[in-house]
Amino acid sequence: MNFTFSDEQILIRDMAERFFRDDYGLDVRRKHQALPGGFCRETWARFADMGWLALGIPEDLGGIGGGTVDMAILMEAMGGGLAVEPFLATVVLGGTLIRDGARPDIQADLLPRLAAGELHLSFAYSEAQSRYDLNDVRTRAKADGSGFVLDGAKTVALHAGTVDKIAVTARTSGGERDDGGITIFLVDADAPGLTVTDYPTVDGLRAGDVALDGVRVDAEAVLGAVDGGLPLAEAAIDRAAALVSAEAAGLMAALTRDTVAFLKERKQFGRPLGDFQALQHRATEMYMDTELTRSLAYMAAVRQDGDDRPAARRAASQAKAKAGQAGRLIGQEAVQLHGGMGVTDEMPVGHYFKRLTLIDHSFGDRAHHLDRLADMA
Amino acid sequence: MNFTFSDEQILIRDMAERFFRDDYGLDVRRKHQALPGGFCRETWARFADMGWLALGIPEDLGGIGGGTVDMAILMEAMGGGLAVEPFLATVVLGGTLIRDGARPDIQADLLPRLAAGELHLSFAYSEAQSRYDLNDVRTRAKADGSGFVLDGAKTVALHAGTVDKIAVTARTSGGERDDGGITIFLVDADAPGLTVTDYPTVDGLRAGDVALDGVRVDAEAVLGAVDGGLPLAEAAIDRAAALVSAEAAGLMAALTRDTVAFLKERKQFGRPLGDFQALQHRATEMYMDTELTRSLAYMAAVRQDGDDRPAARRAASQAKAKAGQAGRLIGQEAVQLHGGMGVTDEMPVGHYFKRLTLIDHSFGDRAHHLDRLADMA
Amino acid sequence: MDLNLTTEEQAFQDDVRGFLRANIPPAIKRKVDLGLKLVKDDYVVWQRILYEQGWIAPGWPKEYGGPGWSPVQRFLYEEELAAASSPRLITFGLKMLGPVLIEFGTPEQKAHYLPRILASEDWWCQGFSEPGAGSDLASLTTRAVRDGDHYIVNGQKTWTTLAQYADWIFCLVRTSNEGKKQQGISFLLIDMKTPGVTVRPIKTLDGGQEINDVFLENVKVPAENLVGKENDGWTIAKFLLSHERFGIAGVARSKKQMERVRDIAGKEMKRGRPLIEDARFRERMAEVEIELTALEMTELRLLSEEAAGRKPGPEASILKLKGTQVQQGITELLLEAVGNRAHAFDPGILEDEWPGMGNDGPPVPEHAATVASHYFNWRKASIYGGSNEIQRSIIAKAILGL
Amino acid sequence: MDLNLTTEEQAFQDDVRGFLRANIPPAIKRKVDLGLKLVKDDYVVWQRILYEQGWIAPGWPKEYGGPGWSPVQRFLYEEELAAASSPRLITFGLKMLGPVLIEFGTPEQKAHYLPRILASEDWWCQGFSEPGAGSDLASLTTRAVRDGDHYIVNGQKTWTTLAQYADWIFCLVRTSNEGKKQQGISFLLIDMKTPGVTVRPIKTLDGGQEINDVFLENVKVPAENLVGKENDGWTIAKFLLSHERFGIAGVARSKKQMERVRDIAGKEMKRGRPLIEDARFRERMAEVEIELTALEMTELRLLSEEAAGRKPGPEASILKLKGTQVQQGITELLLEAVGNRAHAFDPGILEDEWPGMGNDGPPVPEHAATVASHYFNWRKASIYGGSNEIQRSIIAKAILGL
Repeated sequence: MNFTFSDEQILIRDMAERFFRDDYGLDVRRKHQALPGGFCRETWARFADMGWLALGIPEDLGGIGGGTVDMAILMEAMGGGLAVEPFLATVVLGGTLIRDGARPDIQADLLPRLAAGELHLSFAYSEAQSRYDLNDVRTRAKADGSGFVLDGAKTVALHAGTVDKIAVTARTSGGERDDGGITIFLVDADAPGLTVTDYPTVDGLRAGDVALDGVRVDAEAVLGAVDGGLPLAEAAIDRAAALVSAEAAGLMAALTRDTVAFLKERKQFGRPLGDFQALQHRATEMYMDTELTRSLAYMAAVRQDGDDRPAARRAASQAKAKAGQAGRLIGQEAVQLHGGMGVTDEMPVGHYFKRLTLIDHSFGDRAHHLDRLADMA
Repeated sequence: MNFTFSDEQILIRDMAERFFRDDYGLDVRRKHQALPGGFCRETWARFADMGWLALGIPEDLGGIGGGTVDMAILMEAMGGGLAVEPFLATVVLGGTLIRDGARPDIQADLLPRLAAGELHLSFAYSEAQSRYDLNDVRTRAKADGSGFVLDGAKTVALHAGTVDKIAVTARTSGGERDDGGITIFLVDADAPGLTVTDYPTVDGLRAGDVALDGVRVDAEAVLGAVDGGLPLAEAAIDRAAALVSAEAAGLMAALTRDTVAFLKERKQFGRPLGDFQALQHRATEMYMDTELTRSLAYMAAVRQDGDDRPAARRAASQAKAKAGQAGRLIGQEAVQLHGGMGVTDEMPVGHYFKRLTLIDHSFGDRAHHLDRLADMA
Repeated sequence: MDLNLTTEEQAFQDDVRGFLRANIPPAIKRKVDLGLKLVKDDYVVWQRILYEQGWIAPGWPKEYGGPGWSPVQRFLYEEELAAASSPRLITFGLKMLGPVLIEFGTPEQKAHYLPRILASEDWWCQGFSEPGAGSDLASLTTRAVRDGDHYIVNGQKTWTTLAQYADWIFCLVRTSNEGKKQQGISFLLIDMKTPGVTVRPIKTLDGGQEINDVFLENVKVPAENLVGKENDGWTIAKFLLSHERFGIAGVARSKKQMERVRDIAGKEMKRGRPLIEDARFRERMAEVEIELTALEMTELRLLSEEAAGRKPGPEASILKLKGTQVQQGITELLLEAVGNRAHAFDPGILEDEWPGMGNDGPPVPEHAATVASHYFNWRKASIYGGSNEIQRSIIAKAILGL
Repeated sequence: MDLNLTTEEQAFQDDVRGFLRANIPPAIKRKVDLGLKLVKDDYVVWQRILYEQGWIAPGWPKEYGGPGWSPVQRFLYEEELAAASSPRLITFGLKMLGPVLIEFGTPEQKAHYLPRILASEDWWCQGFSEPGAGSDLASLTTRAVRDGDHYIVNGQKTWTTLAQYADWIFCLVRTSNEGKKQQGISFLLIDMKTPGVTVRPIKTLDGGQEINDVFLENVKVPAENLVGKENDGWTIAKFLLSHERFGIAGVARSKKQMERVRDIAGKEMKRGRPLIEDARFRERMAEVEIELTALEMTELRLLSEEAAGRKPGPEASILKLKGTQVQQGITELLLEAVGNRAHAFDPGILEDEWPGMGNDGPPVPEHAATVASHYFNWRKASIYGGSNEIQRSIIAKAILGL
């Protein structure tokens, strides 16, 4: 048992922090948001050069190995850096599904391209009525010869408007909320009958709603087993939940740092705000909840790579529920303690706050994960 | 619509506050606790003299009229005064059941004696498995000739060890948790087969567990209708919930007052504690939650006397749920802000804290009333 | 103590309800219901309707154009305004400057400005906050120097709500540096069209744009625009900030917003059932409703005491503080209710232009479209108008004596 | 980063678990499980068993009698102690004075006191707090005046835990009034049998009696009982208060208490089903468990850093603060779980004398009997040993630089 980073992990962390400190920032971010697709393809190529897109992909498939903890380190830095690039959609969700569910020949085809920054992926699993439940699937896939025909509608698929392939959950058997009978299909984004309505999200990223109108796919589009898609989807979403919790910890640390700096600098009634004990104690709560969230995020990351699925599920839900509660507290407090400056678009605080808030609405909010923990207990 | 006290009500308030300020106090309370039965019969006689026991009883039945608001005013003062006398058991619970459920001739017999301080009552409705649900009744009453025979066990009936009569809920038909089929019987405390195990409660009052082993009662022991006891019990408990919320508001006001006084007086690091902004703001939260609880308690009291039962039920649950949340906050903060002095038996703060805490465990805790509100919504 | 309406109160309520519901323009109602952006014309059109009816300034004495209502009537009117989906009435003239002029203005100032406020002919904004001053209002540095029968004003005001629509601004300015910093402040009325007045919008984190910087550069203001005495502005500012308790808690609007929560929770699903049936969501609704009801009853207690002759005290701080907490609690319920549909957003949404209306943009249901933006925007409620920290300190000092 | 135990760690855990469970006296285990009062003999008997095994002082260097364990081993040992229902080991000698003497003591002091602490021959208590000083420790006024080869001590200590059992007390005393108040403090060891030492119990709100006033009246203390240099006691006090991070969060015990919550919630009923099946109670359990797990992982992170050579820093304050919040959160769960059975109480309950044991008293089930008392008593956790307010200020200052 140990809880320290390896030398390699410290290297990843330092490099990522340096990148976001020196080569990113609010102005760069605004520029990237305004580009077609809402992110910068040159920056994406740099991500590939730095090996970030190859993290978690086995070396024999063009990756550089490493596990979920390595990715968490990167995500934490991306949180602090307010990155808008689609790492979560392509590498975390897409990469995990292909690693866990694709045939070896398809892995050998796709993963090196993903690592090289040449393949973009999205995962379309939620529907208008599903809320955060992965088993609540109305989209249907009917067997048709050796392939399938997909009909349905998916909501809020990250970056779906700019990807090459979209993983889609569809019902191949069973009723709307059955655990069995769900299959994941990897569909070309330009497949006839597939339409993406692309839009900006309130935290500065992009997402899309996906309409499937008689979309034909081959049998080899199936990820994992037919009717057996749910565990695959769940593992990918749990991993994403752990990793956005790390991103959230990075956001919280940035908010706490900026708030403390603001309190030190800003004077009121002739004294720095930081002299007021009530504000000191509130900054302290922000700091502590950041540390607690970070601890759970890394625990959840470690657990995702272990053999114990219930432990992995529980850890993901604990981390995500904590990120939801702490994120709300820290985001609200940061804005409040910044006073009028906290509600402007000008300073980073508002942007951290928005991303942190929307993380609670990704991969299950606090209420969802508390439900899930209560069900598991 | 108006929300002020009448002149008579202001009189009741002033008299009660004066009594507890001048003639009661922690030492008096300790003495009363140590008396047989845990309260002072001379003081009870004074309560009768002051007309307190006649509140809420119609004038033609030996009372002085008045409504639930008048009783709430008294209960708020009793909260601040830390009274151990059994007003809640006899006047609120017993008095309400008899007013609402007894035959006119029995009312005419009992109520004047109650008002004169000569009759003590208790209400035994909870059972080991019932938690706070009034319909969860295992105690059985079998018809036997013109009367009934009662068998079962009741828990935590306030002051049951020192009363003349005990109202008991028992099942005359239906299953354990059915709403119908519950009947309330007014049983003599010395009835053969009835045993009370009397004990002190952690907040300094007394309660008893009641064992019923083949206890025979006449048909005239029935309060309300056979099988129709639940609405009667519910109205009495809702009224009690509203009134202990007023008592809680009195306790909260006392805790806030004492804490503010302590903060002003006590010096640390060369300044009064009250100079520390973090502590000021916490005292402010205590003050505000006291006011909000008081507002809901009086609203609930007003509603108990109206015709709209759902509104009365909702108001009682809102007040009681608020009293639970605010009581926990204010009790804990008062102890914490008193520092080491807060955990001694010496100062009033610990005694207020204990009574306030136990109020949350009387007539439904916060969780129970939130459940109930969620069910009603 | 009686929570029932008298027959007269009931008749008044019916009367007000009938008029408001019949006369609110549907396009305005729609914007309010969906949380869309209102433009100047929306406010003015509606305020003129209320003006014609004589109901625009319920807090003003009858002699100045108020309707002469009792506190209960005013309470009922606030309820009905919110229930009818009325926009917030713009407070700067009606609830701030109006009462100030009635208390401190010269006969000429009253005669000139008050009728124009009532008729929504002048749009006022408030020039109190300055960059760097934050909650420490009295440390303001905008300077007014007397020059013959004018003042020459230089400085900057900020967080000025809806200044882009304003014809006039009432300002706190420094006219002296002697004595305590509160002592050298004056209260001045400035025409926004005066040369040297510049408005620069401040973009806010929700994508909206309703606050502004106002720059004042050698602005020449006639001396008769001074309200009260020179260097006596702090007294006026305190009056202005504590005078109006009615509606400060926002109870009526919060009740209306709770209806919106219920409506949305009836449309959104959880585990195959409408969210409104989820026990835990209902519990969270109940928690907010408890606070809201407690706040309402507390407001009624205070109003009753006031009606009985007690002077308004620092308890207004409770209403402001708890009021904003409840409002923000409701924005959290709304946000939770829409689940992951909270993501979709385009600033065009607020302008009533998105696919639901036949344009491009996120395919998000109408009821979810503005919820996240509203949550972000409403963080301001606990910061502006005396932050909640300031309110806590007022309570600690003025009520608890700490 | 690896949360799995190595083969060696696993073997160590099995070894410790086996020994502790086999050797804990059942009567003591029973008292711990039910939250009953432990008397001196209970502690001493059990501590001697651990002493014989060589496990009584896992934090001490091997040369002074420690077992020489790694941080992971110490972590596992704490877990197993709690899981085996071990009483808290009395910290005053083992975790406070012991490390102080090892760091600051003379060879004679070490040789005399350390073996007696290990063998539980001396029971120590802590004389830091004074009436009137509260969290402002350095303002203490108990005075020690040098008189030949003795000090004459006068003053009063308070909140002295278990002083009624103590043979010795280590005290902070004032030996000088010059300079800053922190500078004139010395660290003195006083035999409780010395004439002039009086112990007066303080009754606490839970009905218990484990804290005391200690009066010191012309107490004659040999000069060789001074630890470190005269007027250098504040350095020692700071060392003592921040040295020990292990177990300060109480994670192992809190995990054991969560088992108790589960056990009780399995016995208590709600709406006709065991409470443990109630979704909302489970949710509240999950919330506390999230905090507990987060705390455990944070402790592990800090221990790992320490094992990797980093010096202990102010992060210990997080462990203390969050640790007590979690502990208090668990007492609230326990209290909620027992419903209205929380009422029944008689001080005799704590002494293991109630009807369940064949005596008179409340007919309350064993599992519910001490829960309310425990809730009340445990409010002290956030007050003693540096209140949570002090911990917050330490974090604000030492970590955030505010």
